[in-house]
Amino acid sequence: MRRPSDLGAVRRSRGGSAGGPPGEGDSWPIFRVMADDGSADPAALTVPDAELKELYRRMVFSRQLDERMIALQRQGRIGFYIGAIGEEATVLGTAAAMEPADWIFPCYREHAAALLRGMPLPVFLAQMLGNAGDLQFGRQMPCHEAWAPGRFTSISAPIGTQIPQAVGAAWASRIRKEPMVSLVYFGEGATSSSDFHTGLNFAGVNKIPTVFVCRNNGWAISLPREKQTASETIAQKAVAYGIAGERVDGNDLLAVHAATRRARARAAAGEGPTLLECVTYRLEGHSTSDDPKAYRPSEAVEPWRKKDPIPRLRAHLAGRGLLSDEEEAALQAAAKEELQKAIRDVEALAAKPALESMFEGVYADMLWQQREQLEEARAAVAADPRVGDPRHHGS
Amino acid sequence: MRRPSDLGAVRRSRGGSAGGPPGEGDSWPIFRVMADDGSADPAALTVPDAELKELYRRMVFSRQLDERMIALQRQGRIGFYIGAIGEEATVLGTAAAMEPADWIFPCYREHAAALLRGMPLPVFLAQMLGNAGDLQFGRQMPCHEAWAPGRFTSISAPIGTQIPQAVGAAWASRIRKEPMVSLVYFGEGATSSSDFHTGLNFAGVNKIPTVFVCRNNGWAISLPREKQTASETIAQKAVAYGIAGERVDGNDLLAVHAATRRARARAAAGEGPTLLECVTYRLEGHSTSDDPKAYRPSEAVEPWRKKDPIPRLRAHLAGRGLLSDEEEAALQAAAKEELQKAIRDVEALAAKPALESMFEGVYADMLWQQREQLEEARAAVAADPRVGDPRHHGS
Amino acid sequence: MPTFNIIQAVNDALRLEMRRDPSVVVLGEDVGRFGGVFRATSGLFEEFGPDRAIDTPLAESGIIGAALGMALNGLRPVPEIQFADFIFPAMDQIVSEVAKYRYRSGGQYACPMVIRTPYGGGIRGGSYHSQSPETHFIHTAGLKVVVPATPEDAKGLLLAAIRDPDPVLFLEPKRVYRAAKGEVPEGEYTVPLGQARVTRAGHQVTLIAWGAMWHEADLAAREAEAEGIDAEVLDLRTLQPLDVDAVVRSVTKTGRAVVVHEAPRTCGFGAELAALIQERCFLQLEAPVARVTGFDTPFPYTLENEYLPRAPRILRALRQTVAY
Amino acid sequence: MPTFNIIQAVNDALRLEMRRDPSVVVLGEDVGRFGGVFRATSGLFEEFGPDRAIDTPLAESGIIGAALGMALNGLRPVPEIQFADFIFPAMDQIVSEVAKYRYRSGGQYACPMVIRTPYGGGIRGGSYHSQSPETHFIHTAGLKVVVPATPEDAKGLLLAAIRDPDPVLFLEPKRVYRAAKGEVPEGEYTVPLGQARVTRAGHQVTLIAWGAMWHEADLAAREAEAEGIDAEVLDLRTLQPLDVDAVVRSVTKTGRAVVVHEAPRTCGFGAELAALIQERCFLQLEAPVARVTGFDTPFPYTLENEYLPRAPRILRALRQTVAY
Ligand SMILES: Cc1ncc(C[n+]2csc(CCOP(=O)(O)OP(=O)(O)O)c2C)c(N)n1
Ligand SMILES: Cc1ncc(C[n+]2csc(CCOP(=O)(O)OP(=O)(O)O)c2C)c(N)n1
Ligand SMILES: [Mg+2]
Ligand SMILES: [Mg+2]
Repeated sequence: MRRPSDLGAVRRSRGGSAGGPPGEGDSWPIFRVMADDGSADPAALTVPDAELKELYRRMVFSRQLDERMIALQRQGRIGFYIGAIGEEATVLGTAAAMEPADWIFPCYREHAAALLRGMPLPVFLAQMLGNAGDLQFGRQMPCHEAWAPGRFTSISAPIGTQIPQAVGAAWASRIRKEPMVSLVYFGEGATSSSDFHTGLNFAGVNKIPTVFVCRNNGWAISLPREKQTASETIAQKAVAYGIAGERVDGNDLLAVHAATRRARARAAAGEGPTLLECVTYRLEGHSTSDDPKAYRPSEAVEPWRKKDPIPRLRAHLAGRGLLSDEEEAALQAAAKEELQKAIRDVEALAAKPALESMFEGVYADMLWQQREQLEEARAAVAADPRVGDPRHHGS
Repeated sequence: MRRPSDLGAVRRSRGGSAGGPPGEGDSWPIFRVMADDGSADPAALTVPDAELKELYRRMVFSRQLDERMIALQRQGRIGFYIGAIGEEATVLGTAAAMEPADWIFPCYREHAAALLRGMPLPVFLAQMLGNAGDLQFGRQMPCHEAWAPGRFTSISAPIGTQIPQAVGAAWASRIRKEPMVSLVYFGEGATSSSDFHTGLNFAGVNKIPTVFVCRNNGWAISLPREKQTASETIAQKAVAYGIAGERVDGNDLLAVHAATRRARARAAAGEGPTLLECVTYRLEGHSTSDDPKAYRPSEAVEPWRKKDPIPRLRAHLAGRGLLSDEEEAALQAAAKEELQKAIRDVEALAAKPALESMFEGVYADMLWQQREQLEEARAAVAADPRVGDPRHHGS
Repeated sequence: MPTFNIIQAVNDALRLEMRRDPSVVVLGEDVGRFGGVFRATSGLFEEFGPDRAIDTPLAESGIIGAALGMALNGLRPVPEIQFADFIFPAMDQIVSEVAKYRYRSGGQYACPMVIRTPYGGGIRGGSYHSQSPETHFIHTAGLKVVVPATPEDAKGLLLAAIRDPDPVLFLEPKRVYRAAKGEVPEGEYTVPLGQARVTRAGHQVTLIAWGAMWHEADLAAREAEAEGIDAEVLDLRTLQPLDVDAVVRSVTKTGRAVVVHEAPRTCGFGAELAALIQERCFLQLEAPVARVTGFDTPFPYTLENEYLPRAPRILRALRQTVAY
Repeated sequence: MPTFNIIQAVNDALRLEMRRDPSVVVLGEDVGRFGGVFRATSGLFEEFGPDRAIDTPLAESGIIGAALGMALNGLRPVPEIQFADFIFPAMDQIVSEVAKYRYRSGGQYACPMVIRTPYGGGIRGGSYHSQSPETHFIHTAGLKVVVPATPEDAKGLLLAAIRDPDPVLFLEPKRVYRAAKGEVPEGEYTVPLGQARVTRAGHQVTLIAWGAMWHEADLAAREAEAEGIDAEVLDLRTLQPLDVDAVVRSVTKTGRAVVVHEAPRTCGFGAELAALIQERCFLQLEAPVARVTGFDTPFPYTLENEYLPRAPRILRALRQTVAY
């Protein structure tokens, strides 16, 4: 009989660990490169300076995007938003560590990864609006984007479903002997889902090249991590699947990037999948539908605000003379401007996609049901404009 | 980054370990009390002599039952059978270690546990026949018995579903502050199922008093254990749920019993659930529908035949002077006779339960659909006796 | 009598029943401390504690599986599925286990429970926060399916469902969660399962609806009246067991029927109603039973009002059916 | 032409298509080395190796989830669910993901696959090895649903399904897996999805069935003929998309229809057929559309022959419908 706390007897990490773990549990070592103040051992740096600055710019952009979208939602200009405030280092550090041919299976907070994969900002914004510019024809809620040219798959709401899918995609490439590693995102809440279990188990048995990225942001809507699982860490769940597990400071972009590279390298070398736990924090509500004050004291958040990954990377860059105050101001301003312009352009598009788009794409070709029902819908709309009018509701 | 093999660095077991592990994987210690020849350290014995003899008798009875039922199936007298040949020590050692008020959630090989819990043999046999004596009205295939007076729940075929149910039942007792520990059986194949994951996770978070018994018999129909999971042991899956895990020689009745007692004691003390891996072997086909020759060389089975739990316990008892050859012969004969008589009696009952039993019990009271459809079925049967005749089939 | 919306009515029913019967517990994602994402279980954690207002990990099959075990062992669980769209991970536990437990065990065991879940569109929820999955569960013998349309019914039906000996799927129409307000009797009362409500008497055509769509049907019937169409409106309230007598009685009188539901048309409950009506009222029928339903597509986001079978489309069907 | 049973026909189709198209893979529990518990994938592991005849762990949601990922990335997976009764753990992947992937992504992605699974009763399989869950999937827009009744169709429909751009649920009638034998053309051919087969011309009543029940319908029609009842028999072959024209054409001619299926009656596909027929053939109908179906209970073990809508019950319904 052995208890999980016995695990504490073994502590190892490939990359070394600077400072103690920022989160709960200490039986599994946490990998860090940057200290809280942004300083780092120069020997541990693996990201080229230019790329690092670009990732910093993207983190800033991601933050501004989230803030702007939340504002738009409050103004009633979009219906819903769910973002990554506080989790930017996790999202960008992992995505940037992958190769272009790799597939990314998002959860729903990885908009920065979609943009990194080349999704044009206006296309992204049109999905937020679900208007005539939306490549997905207004079929899904905001924040359910897909971007096939960047191998960024189609977001859906049911938790965990993307996990075995990511395994299947990597499996397909391996069968064809193509070098591809898939990466899949999910929250620590999703580790309770059935599909987390099946995905990791299938990958373990078949040594599928998949990097499983758990954004452990401490909360699943109102549920704190310790109500989600009794395991002290998420990384140790790898033991159940006979796969590698690693725990990393998710607010340390350098650590996240390095750990993801390692996991990717193992996968590509045929050594199997890795469960990568990125310890971070959801600084805001779950989404614009949520008010965390009902379940989370703001004191709980304060320590994490101090660990914000953006100022931390800024301090790192500044400390190394890679980012001046002027550059910082310029990239903040550029982000603001790009967003403003794109929002203006996209809001100018027709508010609704065409009626037939509701019936197309259910199948490769419409069946008779969709064809007949499209005619039915057309006739109804033509006969009575109130058909599509939200104000005309019973009750 | 830590690989599961690092787990080998920690080896502990509360009960001590006699001899090496009989199965694959050695990163998790295996608990044994009896050596292969039946000898055991007298200090390690925990089951009173009389109880031990009675458990031996039940193991013998279980073996005879299985063999007899397989024969009946071959003769077309029952439709299907799935038994526990080779796994008797696991089934009886665990069940016997529980208290009468504890609930048992079976998988489908634990008939010996049903009988231990007081299910009368004729009632059990009537379920095999699905005839007029079947308390379940011939509604389920053979080997899907239920025995509520013994808190032995209702077997169903879908794999894994009973696992969270066992957690719920124990939870209910804890809420009412009643001392009850539930025990749930499943195979190592079932550890891949969704419900294994949710069951253990729910139990872990809430410290539910449940003993999870995995009968690791090496096979899930045609799939060997290593195709089911890449974890070296099943016990180590406990790490993912922050619960206790223990690995025991499942062909060693004394070890199984002692380990189950320990797990039960922890649960009852509020220390939470245990995943108990009983390492055993499926000596026969999966069921009477299966022919293992298509996927399993008989050489693979031979070493395990030598570890048969019944001769092993017999040697133990004989070595301690607790079982003479005459006693052995007598209990074999008694089992045979009891079986013969019960089969004869039960086969004498009407072959079919009443027609209305098909419509009753869907709901507490029939809805209009069942009432109307019963009349419809009655009229159809009355009008044409071929309605219930299997020979009159299209094609 | 206080004026409640449906959430308040549900909350009131849960609180009263938990006070009355110590075996009643609620469980699900965010239902405990937070009181549910729609606040339907608000205050129960404070009053009854974490043992009876239970936050669970994120796994619907675990929620239903655990609820089943609780029910076997004497509790009366009321599990919540956060949105009906997320019931599918629990499908196996519901269809294979909850629905069949009494039957397969020969009545040795039973697992009464009420699975509460907000369902339906009209809140800009897109494909995964809008669906109406009732067909799956009506088709599954062993389950009952209840859908209130008003606060008064929500409370009375929920109390009846919790006391019912069979497992019940209780679908709460989330579009009218707050919009539907009404006087709700204080204290305990039950609205019996299996009884439809004639909410408007008429003789020309029978209009059958439930949940949020009953409100649309009601509006359409009022508009139809202005055009001289006299529709009888039925709020089914319970889909399984269906109040088939009420349906047959009305259609026998009117000779015409229009059925409304949000779920996609093909194999929706409207098909069963049409089949039953033509089986039982064949000689009285003067027009085909018409179906005004969601379309055979996933639930869309931007065009949800075009998708939903709201009053203007119902009105059209009434006109066509009456003119047939 | 060789004489095959349905298992052999399925096996032949899989082998041919795996030879022709390297992107086709089969996966599931026991489908690899063992060749499937019904031997439908027998020999594929030997010929195509473990990368294309894949044994998976025991988790249906993993099988379908992995298949979905494979399909996104260019493979043509043919996952097997060992018995249709065990499809429910995969329900979320099928209903929420497979069915909606193309639509929700605006056509950026698609996940064509064929989910093969033996279904239906009559093999003494009891509640969990006998069910007919087609309703759930016909109701789910985005999926096609195919059910062969003969070896020739099994092969041709399966080849068409694998080449189809949409996800297909392929239900194999296991009662006649071996019993239904027939000549099967060698080499590749397809039977187009969405086309019913008139297996017997008649003018008095239309008898609609599929899968194993088509054999019962056929027998009943032959027996009915002896009584002077002239039934036209349709084997639907594809349930989604339904060949509605063939149905309407036949019922317009006969004025009467009897639908047969194994699944429980309430919300079974018979309800949809009845609804459609009364919508489209209202003025031609001379009797209510009759349903001969499984009952609204779990599938029983001992009384399965009483439960199944076999020839004697179908014959009764034909007589009643013709006499109406
Ligand atoms: C199957 C399913 N159940 C419930 C939900 C409702 N839900 C949406 S997000 C969420 C919490 C997810 O938490 P986590 O996985 O930690 O991700 P995070 O939001 O923290 O990034 C829940 C319960 C859902 N989307 N899908
Ligand atoms: C959900 C589900 N999928 C598939 C099956 C078919 N099946 C029956 S038993 C079995 C193997 C079970 O293996 P294991 O859990 O190791 O138990 P054992 O039979 O070895 O005791 C399978 C795949 C099933 N019953 N339920
Ligand atoms: Mg989280
Ligand atoms: Mg096994």
